[in-house]
Amino acid sequence: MTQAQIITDEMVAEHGLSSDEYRILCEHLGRTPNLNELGICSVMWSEHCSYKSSRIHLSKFPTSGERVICGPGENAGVIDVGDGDVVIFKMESHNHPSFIEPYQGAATGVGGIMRDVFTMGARPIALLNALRFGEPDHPKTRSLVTGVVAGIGGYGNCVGVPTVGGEVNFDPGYNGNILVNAMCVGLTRTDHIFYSAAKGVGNSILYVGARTGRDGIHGATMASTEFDDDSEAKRPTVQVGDPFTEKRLIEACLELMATGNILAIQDMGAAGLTSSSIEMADKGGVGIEIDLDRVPQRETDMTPYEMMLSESQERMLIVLKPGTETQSRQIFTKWELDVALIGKTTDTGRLVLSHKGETVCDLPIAPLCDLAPKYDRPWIETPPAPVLEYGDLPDRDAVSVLSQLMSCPDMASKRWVWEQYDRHVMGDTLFASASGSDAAIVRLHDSEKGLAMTSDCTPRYVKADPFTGGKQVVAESWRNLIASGADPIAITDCLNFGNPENPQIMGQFVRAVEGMAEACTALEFPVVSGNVSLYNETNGVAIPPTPTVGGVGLIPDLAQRAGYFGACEGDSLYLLGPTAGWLGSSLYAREIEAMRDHAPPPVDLELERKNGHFVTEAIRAGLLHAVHDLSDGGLACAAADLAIASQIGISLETHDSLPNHGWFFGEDQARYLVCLPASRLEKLQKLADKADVLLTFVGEVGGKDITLGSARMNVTELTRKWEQWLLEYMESKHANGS
Amino acid sequence: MRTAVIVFPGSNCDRDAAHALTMVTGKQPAMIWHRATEMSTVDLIVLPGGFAYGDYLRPGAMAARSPILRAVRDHADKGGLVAGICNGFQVLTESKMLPGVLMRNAGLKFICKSVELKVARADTPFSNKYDEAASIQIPVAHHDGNYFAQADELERLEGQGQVVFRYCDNPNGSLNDIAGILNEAGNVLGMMPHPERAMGQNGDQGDGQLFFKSLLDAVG
Amino acid sequence: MKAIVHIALKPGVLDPQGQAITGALHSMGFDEVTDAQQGKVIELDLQGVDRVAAQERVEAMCSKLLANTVIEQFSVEIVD
Amino acid sequence: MKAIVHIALKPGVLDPQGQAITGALHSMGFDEVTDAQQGKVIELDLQGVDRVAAQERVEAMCSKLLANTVIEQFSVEIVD
Ligand SMILES: Nc1ncnc2c1ncn2[C@@H]1O[C@H](COP(=O)(O)OP(=O)(O)O)[C@@H](O)[C@H]1O
Ligand SMILES: [Mg+2]
Repeated sequence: MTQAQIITDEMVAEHGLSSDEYRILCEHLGRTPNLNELGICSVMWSEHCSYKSSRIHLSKFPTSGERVICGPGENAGVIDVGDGDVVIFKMESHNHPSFIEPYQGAATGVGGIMRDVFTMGARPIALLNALRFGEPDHPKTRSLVTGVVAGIGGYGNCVGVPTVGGEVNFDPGYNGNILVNAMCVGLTRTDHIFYSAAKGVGNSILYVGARTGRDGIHGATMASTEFDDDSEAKRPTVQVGDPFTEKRLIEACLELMATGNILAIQDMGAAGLTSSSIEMADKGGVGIEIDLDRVPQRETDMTPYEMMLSESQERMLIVLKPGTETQSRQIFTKWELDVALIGKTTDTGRLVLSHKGETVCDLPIAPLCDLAPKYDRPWIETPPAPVLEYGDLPDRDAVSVLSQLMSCPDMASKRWVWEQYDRHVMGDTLFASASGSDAAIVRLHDSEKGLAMTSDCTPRYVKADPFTGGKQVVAESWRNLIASGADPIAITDCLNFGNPENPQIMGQFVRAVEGMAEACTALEFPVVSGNVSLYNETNGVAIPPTPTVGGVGLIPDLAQRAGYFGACEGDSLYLLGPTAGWLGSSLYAREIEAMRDHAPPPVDLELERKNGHFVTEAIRAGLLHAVHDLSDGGLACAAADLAIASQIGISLETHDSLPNHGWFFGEDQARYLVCLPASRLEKLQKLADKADVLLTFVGEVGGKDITLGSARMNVTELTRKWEQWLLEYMESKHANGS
Repeated sequence: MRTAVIVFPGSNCDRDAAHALTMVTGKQPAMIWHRATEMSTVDLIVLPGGFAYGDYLRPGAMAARSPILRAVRDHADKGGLVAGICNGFQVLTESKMLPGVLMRNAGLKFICKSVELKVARADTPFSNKYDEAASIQIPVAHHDGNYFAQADELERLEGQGQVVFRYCDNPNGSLNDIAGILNEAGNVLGMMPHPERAMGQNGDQGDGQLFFKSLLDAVG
Repeated sequence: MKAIVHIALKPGVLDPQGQAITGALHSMGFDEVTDAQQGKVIELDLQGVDRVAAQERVEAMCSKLLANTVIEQFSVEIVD
Repeated sequence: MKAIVHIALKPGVLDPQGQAITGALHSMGFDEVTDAQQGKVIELDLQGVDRVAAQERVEAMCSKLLANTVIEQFSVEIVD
């Protein structure tokens, strides 16, 4: 072993370990670590890798189901979509890096999540991204949007995976910490799933992909601490993505997978070589020996510490079947990628690293994983939010409210964003961002089956009431899949919160997870993968709690896909589900009355189920021209979406007992707007009676205007306003010098 | 019709092109790796879309220096058909098999959308199934599709009727709204829009099918 | 007056373009090239400022817009 | 040995990047900028060639790969 460096208290603190954690570590080791070992242990025990604050709560999620092949614990979740096909997907955050360097931060986020998916044997077939920025007037917002969107497009477009969906929101709560959550969905066959557990003793470990540089050293610890005004100093740790290498890495890995040479494979994500080697060894119950001199290096004089902690992108680690080394190497050489045999599996259960003839690290693997700290952090319940009585709100002209809501930052068209994403490469995209559907739809290649995908979160609900908000996030995801004609199967998630050491924040986390878990159970919509991003806080100000959900569903026959672009002259509009006129924490309350943090709409999961199943039945019976779930902005905004997507007029009637704001803009849950020709009404009503759901006639399709009661507005004009906001905002000159 | 698709490291519409060719010809194209120095005789070579070499340096620049390009050139010199789509168009201008260059889009951003094209020539092997002056809907997806040629070159191009497709609403700043051009001999075409993404399978009008059917017809 | 701004990646930052260029040159037989880095030059035409002010103003332009100081470094040269 | 290659658009070729830079600088209040052009610099590390050969070889690299002579012009400088 290298001579023992003296590890000082400062060094321990710099590595983000508490003195208790350090003491426990030394006990497990039976000695003090050297600096390399301290670095390795500290990243393994960082929040990012160990999930120390969240693990005990994540176990509340239901994670199994009829179609679940692999739940959380692997690089991504795996579900069965029939006929021997499986879908592998996950969502991940790249919040901190994207705030520091938006282009590269977002780009490497996309790259990282794709590796999690193709590591398991799937060819990535779709990308989504959920973006949350500060308020439009904040001096940094415009350049952050520009950089993040360019980075997502720059990476995904080059690799050639369509970016088919996502969300973009603006809120002052993200002024100091933006959120960039990327999701990747891949496809493979049941007998072509690869796992990360290293197997056997004496098997070769192959390093492939880009060379290792000094980038991102301590990225994992950085993602586990708050920002402060010194964050500028942490800047050089941001990594640069190379999508061209990623593209070759995908092709080369898939080619190697087809040979049957692979025993285990794992991407190098956060904490690079450290976490990939340790996790592979731990899962397989083996040890690992690495000769660091053989690691392909981009820079000279790299130390063991730097090599182990580097977060250089586009790298993978593979355990090979004995005797396949030469053939395996050739595949990577053909794709002009770096490749090296860097070590072997052993029976010692230890991670042993050598460098220039010396052993520079010799650690037992199990304690780094299984014995990592697990905290049941103190938390307090968010105080109940007051209920907003709609009687307290003034009456306003419904049409001008509608126009205001449809052109507000959260609702306005995101064309400026998604036109920069290649949505159609691979040739199987049916519905992407622009298509007027609640979920993106991609064909399972050469079949008549389709995958529906969506990403959702309504942070204003979660903030006001984490438990109800958590349920709502899952319910909305499920509803969006239903409204596209899919059978919802499972979700991935990305739990973005502030500092878990603050009991209020921890309370948001715990209750949101519990709400999500309850909804997942009730809707049979298990969690198969996910990610936690904590410490999204700047100078003590935390982001609104934002548990993003990525939902995936299957459309058994693409002829039965659904959307909200097909409304025809003379169609009738029906509202499915009861309306109480709930305005608390609604878009209306926030945008029109500047009122926040009232109790969000209650979520009745039994009603969700019943209404959703009815919609599926109606779609599959071929009864509907258009269907849309109700969410932000309620009935009127859903109708406006339909009118814009179909480019046709719609008139909605007023309600005889509810006031206009509650009726048109209330955000009661479990509701859908359905559109059909009069000739099919009888059939629909019969189905509704049988299913015991509430169907209410609300209006008609036709003409050129959108009409709410007696007020009206031209659909072309509304479309223009909806299209204009983001374009104008982004094109308006760099007024703030950013 | 025998066809081949060239695969560069970074090509990402190679499978899409192969799929479209298989749909129309009933036969799978040969997929040819860029390092190959020769290939068996085919009727049509497709240079697919994507980001060969990551579009680093200039789009198409490094791919144009790939070993296979010699075989592509030989094929073209003998009168064989070559279609470069998107990145393939960039490879063809970079290898000087077509005149001009494709510069960064005027708006400096990547653009992905369906655009309306005017068929300027319906008497070429690539467009004989379209009606003269027809308007067709084909998607574009590129960062560098802004066609530029020096004035004399452009004049020659127009004078000899080498422009096959023009944008109706120019998305990228291309001179004379140029979306696709032919070489002088009329057997090599480059175009930025992606006909293989408009095969009528995904709820689109299928206007790209006629592009491939034209080629099938031309080969006979 | 003219200002010439050179912008290059900071040392140690991954330069995929440079790597790809090296690879391409090798495959074309230019084996003498051991490494390549790609940077930018921006030439600015300036009016109504003196040399000293120009230097200062252009440096401000660099750190605010022209260079991405997270991964790039720049140098400014004033010529006339 | 090192070679520094400067690549710029030929005069008369429209430079959308340069225009965008000018526009952005103006909107930030840098009104003294009347025009901007963006070009590339490629630095090559060379081994086993002398100055004269280097100049010639790098010029060949430029015309064969590094510059697109339809719209770009280049200059080569050999240092140390
Ligand atoms: N919020 C969550 N919900 C469900 N599973 C989660 C969640 N967060 C993390 N996981 C699971 O924990 C494992 C480790 O996650 P992560 O460290 O993000 O993986 P990676 O190292 O591949 O990036 C994965 O299997 C992931 O799916
Ligand atoms: Mg992983």
